[in-house]
Amino acid sequence: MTVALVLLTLLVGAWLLAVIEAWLTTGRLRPVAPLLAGLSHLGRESILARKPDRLFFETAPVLLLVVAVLGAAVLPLAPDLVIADLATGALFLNAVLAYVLVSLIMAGWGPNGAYAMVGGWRFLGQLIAYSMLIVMPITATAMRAESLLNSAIVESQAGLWNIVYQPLGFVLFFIAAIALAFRSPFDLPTAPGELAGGVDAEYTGVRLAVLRLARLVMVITLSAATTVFFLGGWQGPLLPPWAWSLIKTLAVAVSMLLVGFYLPRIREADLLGWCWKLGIPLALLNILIVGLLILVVP
Amino acid sequence: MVVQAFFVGVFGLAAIGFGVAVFRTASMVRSALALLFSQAAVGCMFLAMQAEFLGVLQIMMMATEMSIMAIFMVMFMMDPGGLGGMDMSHQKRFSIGAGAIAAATAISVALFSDWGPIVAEAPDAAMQTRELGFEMLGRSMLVFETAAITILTAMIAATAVAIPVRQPGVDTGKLDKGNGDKEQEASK
Amino acid sequence: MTPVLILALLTGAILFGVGIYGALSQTNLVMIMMGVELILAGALVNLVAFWRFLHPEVYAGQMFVLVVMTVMAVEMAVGFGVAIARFRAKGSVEMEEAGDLKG
Amino acid sequence: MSEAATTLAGARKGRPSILRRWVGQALARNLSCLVVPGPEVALAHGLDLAAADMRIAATPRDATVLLIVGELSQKLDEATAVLYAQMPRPRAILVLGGSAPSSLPQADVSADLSQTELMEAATRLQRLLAEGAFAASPDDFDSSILQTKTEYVCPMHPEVVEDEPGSCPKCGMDLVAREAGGDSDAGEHDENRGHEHHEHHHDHKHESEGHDHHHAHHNDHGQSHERHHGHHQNHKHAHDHEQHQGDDDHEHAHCHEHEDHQGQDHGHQQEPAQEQSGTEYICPMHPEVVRSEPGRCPKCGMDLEPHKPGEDESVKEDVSEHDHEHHHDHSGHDHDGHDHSDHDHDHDHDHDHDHDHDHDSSGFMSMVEVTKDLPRSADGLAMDWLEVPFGPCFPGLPGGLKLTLTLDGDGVTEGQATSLVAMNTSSEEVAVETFIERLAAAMPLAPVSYRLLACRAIEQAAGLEPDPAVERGRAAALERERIASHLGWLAQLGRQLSFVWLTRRAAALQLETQRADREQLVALRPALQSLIARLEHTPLLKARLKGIGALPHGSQDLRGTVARASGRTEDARQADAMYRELGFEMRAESAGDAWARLRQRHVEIMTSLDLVEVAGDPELPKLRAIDNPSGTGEATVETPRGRATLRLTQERGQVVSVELDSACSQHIGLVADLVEGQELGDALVAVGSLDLSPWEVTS
Repeated sequence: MTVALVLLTLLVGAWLLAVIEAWLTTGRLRPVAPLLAGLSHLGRESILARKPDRLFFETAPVLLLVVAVLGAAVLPLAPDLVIADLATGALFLNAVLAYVLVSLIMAGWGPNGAYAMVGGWRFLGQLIAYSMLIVMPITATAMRAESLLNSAIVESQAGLWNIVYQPLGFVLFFIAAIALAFRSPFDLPTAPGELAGGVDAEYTGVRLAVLRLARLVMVITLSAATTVFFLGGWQGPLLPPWAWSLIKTLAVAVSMLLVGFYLPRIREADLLGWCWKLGIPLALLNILIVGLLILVVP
Repeated sequence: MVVQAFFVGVFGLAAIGFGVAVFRTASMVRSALALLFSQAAVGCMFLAMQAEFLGVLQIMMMATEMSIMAIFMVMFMMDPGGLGGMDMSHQKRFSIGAGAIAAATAISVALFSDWGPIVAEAPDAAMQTRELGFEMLGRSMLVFETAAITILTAMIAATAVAIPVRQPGVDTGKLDKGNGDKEQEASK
Repeated sequence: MTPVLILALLTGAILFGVGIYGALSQTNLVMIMMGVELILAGALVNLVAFWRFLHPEVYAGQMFVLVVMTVMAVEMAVGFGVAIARFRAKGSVEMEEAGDLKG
Repeated sequence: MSEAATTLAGARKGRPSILRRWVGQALARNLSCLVVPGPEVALAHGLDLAAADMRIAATPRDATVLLIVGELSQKLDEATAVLYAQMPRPRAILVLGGSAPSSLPQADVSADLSQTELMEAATRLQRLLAEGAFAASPDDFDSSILQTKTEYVCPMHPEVVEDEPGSCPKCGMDLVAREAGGDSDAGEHDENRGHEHHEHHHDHKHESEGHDHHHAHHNDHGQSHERHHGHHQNHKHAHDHEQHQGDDDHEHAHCHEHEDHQGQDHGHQQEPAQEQSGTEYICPMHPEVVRSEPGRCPKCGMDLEPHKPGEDESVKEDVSEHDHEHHHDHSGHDHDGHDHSDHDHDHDHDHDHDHDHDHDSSGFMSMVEVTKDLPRSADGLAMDWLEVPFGPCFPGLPGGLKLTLTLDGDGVTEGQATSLVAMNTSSEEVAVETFIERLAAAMPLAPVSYRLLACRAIEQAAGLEPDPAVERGRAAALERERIASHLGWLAQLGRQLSFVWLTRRAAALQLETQRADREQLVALRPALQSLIARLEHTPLLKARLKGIGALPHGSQDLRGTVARASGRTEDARQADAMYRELGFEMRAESAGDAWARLRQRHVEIMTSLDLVEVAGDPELPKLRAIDNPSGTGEATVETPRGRATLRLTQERGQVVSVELDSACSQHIGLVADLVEGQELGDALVAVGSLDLSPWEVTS
């Protein structure tokens, strides 16, 4: 039951996101468009590239989808609406998200094309940039909750949401989450204008449909994670807990889309430079501040 | 207990299988990813043995580590795609012998030692994480700090070795960073 | 309970053996490092099994695992540093061609 | 005309069923177009694809509709055929204006170049897709462009190219098969091209991309997957077969040859002793230890390795002759024709080859050897370089421009640009009116400027004095086109940088500007101002463009925006009396990078708007009545991309000779300098910032 509800949430979220994305790019609001797009992908040929590493080529989209769903599995949408509230939930999320990289390397290597290959390896560089900015803000939230249980992290924000308690962490995590989901302005691995789709470039038909779905679900999962870690999760007045989770998650997801809509793609060198020279010191500062706050304010 | 034995066995087999695959595939990326899955299976064994924190940590660390391994494989191998079908090994017989002897010794020790009484129940995961934290920042503080300093030193040393002489600004060794900090942070 | 411990120890032993084989038989530095990683993985399995089935109340066991993981990371970092330096200097990380590294 | 047809030429095989009907409907309502030559050309023609419910696809893989805008040049026509072949079925062809390209199947729908026609055509196309996306027996797409010619080359001597397999007349090596189709420059880069097993060592050379040599081919949107199917056939996938049966058929012969060859090559590798004179055993560490029997090295105790005489001369001694070093390790028999007498190894020993030994020397490759000749990257590591084509229909570059970059990972080591739609000025005699129309049609990105240029040149040849009243309207039209063109460039920049907002906003403004009269243009001023203000304050954009694409010192003959952005006072309008009258004043940036070019274009948009406001309603240049239809005339116009000069001679109303000097012909030569040593993203931004129009390149 819980599993079904979480999966349904992910799918509905992905659908809404696709509608909004199409609205932003084409200026038309068409609720059925994502469904039609999915259906038309099913009807199109699935072409295999010449001499692919077929194992990787086939596995990559599925792995990405699995990763996104597994990440969502440890995030509580309501006090009892969580597939597995692991004692190491916050760490588990990190662990799962690390496999996005694995999936992209497979997708880059598998189809045997230069654009895809460059895209896949680019993401490795991107990971070097963003990964610390995912881990460190989460660490700071876990410090406040004195637990790695995601539900405990939500409950620790009962008085004050983490977005207020540690705004620096929120900003860093939000940016890193966009980079992790490789959406514009961090869409270096796909980069339509530079690599003609990069890791996506050789996928068609059903495989492309899975890949696109996985990318949307990934955004939802990361938005849900942002909600859990920084926006007080299910907490809120009047509405039932799950509704608050859903509203906050979608709001974060849409704001991620909007950031990409209004910004050009970042330079890879700038991304690495800024993350290491600015982002990581700030993240450490955030941890320090939170530590002091915990000690000073009882 | 049967369930535990089952999962330990399955993941153990997976770890061994992928481990063997590392040296049996000609494609270097496959080789690196096989190692990744082998290590991830080891992580799953930890989970099956109720060491949740360690298991998740292992699964997390290895993803990045082995992906970096993959890019280095591609860089440094003559035939990363494995199309040439060339043999990249030497002293095969000797190695097989050494491996077999090492494994046999370890196995016989495992089988013929008296391991003493077995503890049936492990502490629950939340408790473990908490206790590990106290251990790490209490009694084992020195060990923990030493590990942290070691990793920092290694990062700096590796970067220093890797960057070209008199050619600042180009840092290929940068790829090595990342693993250490993550561990320190995650283990807090 | 003993069977599970033995199972884990056997897995560790075989991983160790495979790692030894890999580290000795491969000619490429990166592949050798892979072998070493497997050896360490075998050690990790044993450590966790000992902690779990013999002394779950002593957390130094888990601490030990963390230290070994650190060693793995350090090994990677240093190994790749050396590999890059060698590749820059010689154009090769093949051990067959590393006669000058002999002591 | 396929209006009567109910199935698509590019239908997918499959019996119509209810599910397939749904899929067809879904496809029809979700049109994604690959625009040839490019979306910016469609925009310049005033086509609003979004209004027609069409999405622009970045790659052929993602497209259902091949949308061809205008006439295509011969080269682009061929490239388009390959793009079409890369599109997954069901696929449709929509041709707007112009005839269907000769190398493609007949267009499913064709229409004229206008928005209303496009809308109507889209509706027809949707109906067609909904009904005919699947057919029981679809036509096969076959074209001579996609055929692969196999030629045989010597791995050592690239100049040896034969039609038949055999051995090299120079060195006696077996020739290896290679695809020759369509590649004019294949000879230079045979390593990257289509011969997967051509020899062992070539695989090794491809460290970073080594699992395939077809990258270049494969990603060229000048390549086909149909061609690839030839290989598929040998390796895998029945399901592709059913769909491309016909394509596979014509590949048969070629494939078998290819296969045969591979087998042969492997033969060498696996049975090196075949024609071998003998084997010696050497210590890998101590080359001076050479024994005739397997055993251990007396110095270090290592196992001795079998080794065929004549193999390792390049390893230790022969540095100068590294031409062949890769071969020595493989198959001694390649060396039948070689003269090894100058090497100090004794080749005449006749030893037994010990197959039992677990290290067969045919498997051992010296990595030092392999990497020795590899180029060094900027960071000093020897890496493989890969030549990758970008274009001619690449989403981040102007359509028709083909950029060939040599990639070193994510960095560009060198590159060059060529235009596939370059204008051919060697004209036969045409009537002056026709000439004007032709010239304007040949420059889809700046038709008004070239129409004006032609009119002026012809009028000058006829000895007509400029008429201020006419010139005013013409100047306004020219400036309007400049605004539209710069907006088009902004939209293109947005596409390149995934800056969706910019793409949408700039494209919408461009469409509004194109046909606007003075009043409408003045009304657009606030919108343009806010676009510009916003862009100059967009985070990341400055960081993205600043310092990118800076021209080397002493770059000659810069023109237009590119020149003015680097502080040069180069503007043909300064010399124009009309513009002085309108109060034209040139302003220039000085930094000379992509950011300066962006700002310069902003400034020019506003300057042009001011000019139009003073000049009055734009009027499309029309040839004034000329009474003396003979003579030579020369005219210069500051087109949106820079000064263009046209010199022509006419006789009795016929244009007999033409000479065009355009800005883009000069700028395209800058590309090589701009991309060298840059990161891929930066290199593409730098090329984009030049605002090249491949049509305006004269060949």
